[in-house]
Amino acid sequence: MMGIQIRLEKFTGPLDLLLHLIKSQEMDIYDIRIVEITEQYLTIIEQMQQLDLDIAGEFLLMAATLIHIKSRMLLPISDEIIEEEEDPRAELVKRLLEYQRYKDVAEFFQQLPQLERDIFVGQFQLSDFIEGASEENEVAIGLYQLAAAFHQLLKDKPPETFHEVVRESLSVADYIDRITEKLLNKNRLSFREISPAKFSRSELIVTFIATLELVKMHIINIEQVNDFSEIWLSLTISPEQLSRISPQKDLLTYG
Amino acid sequence: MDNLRQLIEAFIFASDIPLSLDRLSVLSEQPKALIKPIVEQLQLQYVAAERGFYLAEVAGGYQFRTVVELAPWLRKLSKDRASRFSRAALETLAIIAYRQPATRSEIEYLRGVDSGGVMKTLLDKNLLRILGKKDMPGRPLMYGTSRQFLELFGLRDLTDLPTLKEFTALDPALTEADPLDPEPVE
Amino acid sequence: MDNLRQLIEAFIFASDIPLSLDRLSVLSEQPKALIKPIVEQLQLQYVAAERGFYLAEVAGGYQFRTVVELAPWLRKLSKDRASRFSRAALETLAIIAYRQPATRSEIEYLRGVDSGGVMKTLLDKNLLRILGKKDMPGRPLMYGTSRQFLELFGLRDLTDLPTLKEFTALDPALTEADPLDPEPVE
Repeated sequence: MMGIQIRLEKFTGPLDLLLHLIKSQEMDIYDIRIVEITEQYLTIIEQMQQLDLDIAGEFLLMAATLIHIKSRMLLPISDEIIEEEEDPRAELVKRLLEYQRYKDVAEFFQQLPQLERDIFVGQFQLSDFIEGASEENEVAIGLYQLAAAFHQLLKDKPPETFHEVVRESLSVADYIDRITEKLLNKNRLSFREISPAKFSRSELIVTFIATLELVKMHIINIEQVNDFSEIWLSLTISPEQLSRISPQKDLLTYG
Repeated sequence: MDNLRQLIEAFIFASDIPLSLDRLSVLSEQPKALIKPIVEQLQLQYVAAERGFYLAEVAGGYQFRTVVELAPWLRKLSKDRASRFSRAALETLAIIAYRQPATRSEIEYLRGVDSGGVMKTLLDKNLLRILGKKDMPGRPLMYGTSRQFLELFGLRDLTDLPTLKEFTALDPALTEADPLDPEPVE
Repeated sequence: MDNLRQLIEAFIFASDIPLSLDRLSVLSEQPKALIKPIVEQLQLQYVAAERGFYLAEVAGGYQFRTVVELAPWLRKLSKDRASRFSRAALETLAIIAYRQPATRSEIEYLRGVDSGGVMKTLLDKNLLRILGKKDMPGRPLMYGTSRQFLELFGLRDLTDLPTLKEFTALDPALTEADPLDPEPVE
């Protein structure tokens, strides 16, 4: 072995590793000794048997590139095509130089005074001191934030049959009955309790609409402490009143 | 001594909670006896120079605060920030952008909370528009995004919205969690 | 006049983002021509008085920031010291800062590695933003740096960055960012 002990994690990618080898062997980047460097590169790759596969794939791709360049360098150059024939290393050299440049920029960024590492701004919170200035936590938004928000919502609750929200077979009125019945036995129920996991999406929706209708009819109260936290339902009227109110259900526009 | 004054000032400025003399002493590695007069001097300086903020003594510590008289002006700071939204507004806008035409109940289903207030705010800001009534029981209103929405996000049209596929491609771990690939509706 | 100075100072102090002259003008209901000299005077005052913070011009606006010399001390205030960036993240930022608008495949070609994860982290930290879609087959998303990127490194704008030329010790011929001919090797 050549006594090169290298940990691949130290490198951000194959170009980084290659640059390191070229420098440590004191090679001229414009005249890379391709046979030597390929050999070293492959030795290092072999040492990493237990690499993260994704990373390994990229390092292996570079190995293949090196071997390809090496074989092209070894081919006898035919006279006819010599004019068009570029140095097989040219593309690699260009990429290395280009990469080196951004590596330098990255190092420059590293040295710049960074906010919250070297430099700090005031932590004054306007809303803490001035009434009327308080607002929900605001987020700066762009396209990414928009897409991310939608993605998150879908992840939380994938809606397949979104457009046929209310099936005729499910009656909001029926669900209103079910919910109030449950609430008669227990004063306070979470939305989760009235919509068991086995519910289909349509059933969930109808339950939700029924809940909203009940709120509108001032039969129940719903409360939620935080966004996305549990929604609690409680009766606002007595059971006796409830029986008198039920005819109102007929006014519902749902089936 | 002057450098210590500078350091104390910076500590108080950069801290998110009021700093007590004890804490300032620990942070600056200087005895409290040295720090106390400096803090008092700072308090006087800010008031005397009629700066926009002053060094307040609160909750057993010190903290810079804006002067009380300016409150009516400062309140304006939290308004009219076109590119800043509450989480609720962002979510609602996101659903409508990707799902339009969308009804209020569809939006509320996805968000899991009442969204009437947020939708009204977005309508007031002209970011949403009403597309008509949906052909279903109750004839609910259908909402879509407006021209101002496109302008705000620098989009030529709705097809410029990142598709979820492109979005999840950034994070391979998420791809499997999401079987959907809804292209934005035009 | 002095009151306006006080108001400007309070606005800048109380805002969580740098305030531009335009914004200050709207907030204070005074012409920019009146505000500019006040801001400049404030900048001088803070430096001259050797305060713990100064009025920095950053990301197209003005913001109070602690003086850089105090960094080693102030770091004691911050709880998570892990707010440092990985080399992968800095490389990706470097490429996007200089080549924007840049597509993911361009970035990956230049870095030689998959960069989706890093880019997502940078997007989540609001250091990058999506600029739209590129007019080419597949319409890939284009990325650029954000205002927060400027704030992170205390830059007034992108022209504050050294030119790439200044980094090219290796090859004086490579002065400008070359157009990338080949699409990434995948």
